[in-house]
Amino acid sequence: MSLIAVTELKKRFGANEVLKGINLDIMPGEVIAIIGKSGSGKSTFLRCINGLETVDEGSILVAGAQLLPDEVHLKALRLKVGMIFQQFNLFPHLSAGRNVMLSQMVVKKTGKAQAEAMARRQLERVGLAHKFDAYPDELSGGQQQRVAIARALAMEPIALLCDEITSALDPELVAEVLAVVRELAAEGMTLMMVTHEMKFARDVCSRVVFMHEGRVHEVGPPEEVFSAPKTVELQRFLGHGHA
Amino acid sequence: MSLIAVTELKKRFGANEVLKGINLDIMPGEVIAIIGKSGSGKSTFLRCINGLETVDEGSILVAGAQLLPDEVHLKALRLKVGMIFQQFNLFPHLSAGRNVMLSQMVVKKTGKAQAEAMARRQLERVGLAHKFDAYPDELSGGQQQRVAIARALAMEPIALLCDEITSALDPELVAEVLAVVRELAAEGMTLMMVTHEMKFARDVCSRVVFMHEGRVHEVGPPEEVFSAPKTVELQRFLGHGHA
Amino acid sequence: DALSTITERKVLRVAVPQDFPPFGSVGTDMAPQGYDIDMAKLIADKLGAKLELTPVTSANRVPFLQTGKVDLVISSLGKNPDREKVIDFSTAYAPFYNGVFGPADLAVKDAAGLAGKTIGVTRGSMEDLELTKVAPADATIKRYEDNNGTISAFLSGQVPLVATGNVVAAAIIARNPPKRPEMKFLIKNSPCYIGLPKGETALKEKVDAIIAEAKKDGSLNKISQTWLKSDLPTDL
Amino acid sequence: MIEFSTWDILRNLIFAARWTVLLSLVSFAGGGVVGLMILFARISKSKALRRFAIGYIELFQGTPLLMQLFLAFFGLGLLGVDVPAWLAAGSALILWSAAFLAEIWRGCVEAVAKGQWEASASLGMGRLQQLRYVILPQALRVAVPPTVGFSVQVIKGTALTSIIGFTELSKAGTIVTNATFQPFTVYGLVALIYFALCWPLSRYAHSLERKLHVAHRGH
Amino acid sequence: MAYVFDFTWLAEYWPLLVKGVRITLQLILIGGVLGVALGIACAWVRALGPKALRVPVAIYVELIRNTPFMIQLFFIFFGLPALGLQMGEMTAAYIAMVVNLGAYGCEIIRAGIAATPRGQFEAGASLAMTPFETFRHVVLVPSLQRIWPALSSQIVIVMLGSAVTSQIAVEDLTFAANFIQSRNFRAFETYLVSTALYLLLAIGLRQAMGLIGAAIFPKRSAR
Ligand SMILES: Nc1ncnc2c1ncn2[C@@H]1O[C@H](COP(=O)(O)OP(=O)(O)OP(=O)(O)O)[C@@H](O)[C@H]1O
Ligand SMILES: Nc1ncnc2c1ncn2[C@@H]1O[C@H](COP(=O)(O)OP(=O)(O)OP(=O)(O)O)[C@@H](O)[C@H]1O
Ligand SMILES: [Mg+2]
Ligand SMILES: [Mg+2]
Repeated sequence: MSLIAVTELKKRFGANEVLKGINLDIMPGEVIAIIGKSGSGKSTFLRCINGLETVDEGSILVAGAQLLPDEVHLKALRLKVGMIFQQFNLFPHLSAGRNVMLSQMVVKKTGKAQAEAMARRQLERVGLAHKFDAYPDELSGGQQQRVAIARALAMEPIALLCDEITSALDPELVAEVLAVVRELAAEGMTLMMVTHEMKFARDVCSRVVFMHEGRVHEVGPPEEVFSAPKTVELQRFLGHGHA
Repeated sequence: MSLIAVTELKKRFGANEVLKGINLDIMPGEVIAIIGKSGSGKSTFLRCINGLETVDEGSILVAGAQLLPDEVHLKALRLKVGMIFQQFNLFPHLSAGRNVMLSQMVVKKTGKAQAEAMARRQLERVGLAHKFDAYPDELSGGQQQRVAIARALAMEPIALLCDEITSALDPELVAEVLAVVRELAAEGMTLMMVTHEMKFARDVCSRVVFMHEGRVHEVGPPEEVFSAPKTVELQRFLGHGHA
Repeated sequence: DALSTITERKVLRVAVPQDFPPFGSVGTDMAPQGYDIDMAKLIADKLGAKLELTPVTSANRVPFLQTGKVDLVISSLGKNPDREKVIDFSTAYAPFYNGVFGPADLAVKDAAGLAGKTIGVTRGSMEDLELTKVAPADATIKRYEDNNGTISAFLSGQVPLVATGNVVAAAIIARNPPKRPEMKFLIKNSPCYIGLPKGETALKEKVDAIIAEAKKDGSLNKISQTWLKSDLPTDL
Repeated sequence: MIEFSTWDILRNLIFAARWTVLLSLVSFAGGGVVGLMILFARISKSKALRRFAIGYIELFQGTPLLMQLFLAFFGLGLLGVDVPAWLAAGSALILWSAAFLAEIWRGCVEAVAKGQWEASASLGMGRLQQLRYVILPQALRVAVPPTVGFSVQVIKGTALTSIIGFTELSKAGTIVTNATFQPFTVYGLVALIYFALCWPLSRYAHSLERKLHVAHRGH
Repeated sequence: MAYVFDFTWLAEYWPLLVKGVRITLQLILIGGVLGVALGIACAWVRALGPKALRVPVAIYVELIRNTPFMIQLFFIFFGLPALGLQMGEMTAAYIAMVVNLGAYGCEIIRAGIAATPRGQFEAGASLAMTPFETFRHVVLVPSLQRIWPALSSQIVIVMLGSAVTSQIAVEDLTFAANFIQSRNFRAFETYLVSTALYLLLAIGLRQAMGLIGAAIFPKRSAR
């Protein structure tokens, strides 16, 4: 059974229809790369799955449960699906460790000792155990993003959504974040990531989704999509892309 | 007789001696390019000539008159020497035409009709007659800089100081501004310009001044300076410069 | 009813002036003192209640009573038909003559003489109501929020004339002020009454009885002696 | 008759200033609590609550504090609520401060990056949890200087309560003026006492603001 | 307690309210214009003016901003006559409002000037304008535009604060309300009506400031 099932998803901002009917099924353990031009709706798609945007039409099922816009359903959803942002969005007033502990304690009512143990474990996992007490502004961009990943992982989600998580990083820091993601993929985490790193997508992803003007224009395994793009739009996109 | 004569000019900011004794004579109609590393004092030099910085030691004569820091002398100087800045510094609350008219009316007490005629003439000269009523934020960077040139020209200066006037422009807009400067040079305007555009300097300038650590390190016609730099500093500067 | 409430709670809340010597003003310790305060003490004594004083201004003393913030207004309150519509009055407890006052060198003999002049008065006071009636059209009436304002305006020369009580003027003169108010003419003889909430008959009867007794046994005359330096007029 | 020495005047004024301070403290603290509730309403997801908060703020910022005091004092009394002067003064000042504080704090909440809302939402926090643990701690930092600055307005606002008969510093000023016939001295002293209360707060707010700016730049 | 609202007095007293509104408007019009002018002058002194004047202006601004308007008003009206400075209540009210708005306006406008890019001053200077000419023709308008919303709010605050002038017998809207309630004994209704009038005045004033702003500042394109 698919873990995330998106059916005829539509989303409008005012008169502007940004998602025009998206269909996509994602199996547990799949690693999906979403590519496409700026403005094609990639971020909006991810944000819909995480309930950050309300859906106008269509349905999203996560682990069999329908996404509904009330607080109870949203909370249930977000416990299953974590999200990581381009701008890291660490909480600047909390240390790295506290960033990872906070939502466990607040949302899941985990005890402090247990939350702290989990935080240390997850920071360890992203290679930042020694930065437990550092504040976000004492960390490099790459480190901040890895804390953000740890923070999402601490909620033990069954899938992670990543929206251009390396785009705000200086080139020399991209690799350290991608290494963490690669690790996660290898461990079997279900991942949906918007990315411009075509080489990474090719190496790590099980499927590539090409979005164009609010639609899923082409889907397929990376070898197919990158080597033999069927539509002219994808060809054009890859032509001046980074592949 | 030289139009601008700078003798043993020294300028300190606190303990930091930025200009360490500059000597330079500029003849009417000369076009001088000033080049040098960041921090070598190029801007400070120009700003001293325009009286935007007070001079600590040495003298500056413009058309035979001494530069003194009182309001009367400064005004007389600035009527003779115009300045154009990297950041355009157009007045955002006035239309292009009004930008050009303002100082004529305020400083020279020119009548409105006459000032407007002059403004139209100068905007025409920089190719922007049709933008008379446009506000600065409706203009591209290149257009804004051309308005700034027209504004300086409307005061009928005998020399123009230009401090990296194309550095804040997108590459495709640089040419349109340089074309205007080239025109001015051809018409015989005395110009002193700090620039990174080595090709332009080579084509248009009569002399190139290389500044280094607050001193004029080398001076000469462009062919000499660019093709046969004498000092190792200039060689090194041109080596990783844009020449 | 109000009377039994007072006797039960054993507290009498009275609105008194604090800007209107000799009826009410403050000493160097800021405690209220004056004719009205002594009157309030007398009534509280007779009712066997603890006295709670609330300083009020001329303009807001009636609302204080209307809104039940106090049980009685003993604040050199004059009686007129408008006021009688909204509150009740006891019998008179103090004499009061409204007049127009000004410096000696200003010649004004009657209401007509106010033409073209500026007169200060406390808004909502009896003087205000009466002066508004008698003053000629081209007289300017400046109305201040409270007696503090009126008196300050006169003393600081902001108005050449004020309408106020004779005793008030006398109290001002007694303090040797920069400007001495002299009586120019009498506006109205308007004795002071205690204001009561509308329809509280029992309370009114009780207060009237206390006043009558105080007149008879000379205790009211003693208050008058203290603050007005004269005996109570016989017509009160 | 009684004579006031300058010392008597000053002594009485300072004594009355106690009430100014007390009333200011009560109004500021109460205004903070009510203001926080208005703030929550103002940034709530419910349109009705937001409307209410906007109306509330518009009402209290768009009418004179003096009128609000009159209404609280006389109005509530007529509606059957017995309001002593101190209560009317206190509650009017609380409601008034709340409107201003809510608006000041809204600016601070909006200064927190939108990403913070989204990140905390995607971690499963509810709206109140987001506010409590993520947004307010960050908003607080920028909120302190303007809040301290506003406390000066509250102190000055208490002067108006003299008009409904609350004997604080200003009222004491008018009373003493009338007992001494020295308005210049008395109001001069009153002004100085207010200044002594307000100026340190103003300076403090100012220095806090500067520190914040420096911290921001160093970021 | 069933309180019965009664607005019949409006029939008799509305001309007084109208007069009150007129005086309040008059106060804020004159006080506003002169106050902003004073604010601009003081802001210029504090930001760019002669050093000798800066300290006195700073003291003035701090004194006014840290004392209540009512006390300023009383000081001017009741206190200054002791120094031989006698004036009518309208004059005193105008002065108090101008002096008050001048101080607040000074700080607001100064912030606008401080936000002016240095290049604007330099461009003015290099076009041979004197510092004052640069301020007047180059710096002032964009500075005002920057702080126009804050200045508008302050003017509304000063307008609402003018209610206090009723204390010195200025016959403004609050005076009208107080006067009426001392005759009709309908305090609640009277204050309700006048409060509503103030609200309308405040909304109208803010609207007017918006229109003035739109008229004196060039509209910016969307860029
Ligand atoms: N909150 C919003 N309100 C209105 N329009 C929006 C909003 N968010 C996104 N849009 C519009 O939706 C469209 C798709 O935006 P989206 O951010 O999903 O694109 P994207 O594929 O992620 O682009 P990029 O690669 O630049 O991030 C764009 O036209 C954008 O302007
Ligand atoms: N207002 C000032 N106060 C203190 N130091 C200054 C000031 N202006 C310039 N300096 C210092 O003077 C030195 C020379 O600066 P200047 O701007 O003249 O260099 P430049 O050659 O124009 O460099 P660039 O190519 O970066 O514009 C630098 O070290 C700079 O830090
Ligand atoms: Mg995006
Ligand atoms: Mg430079």
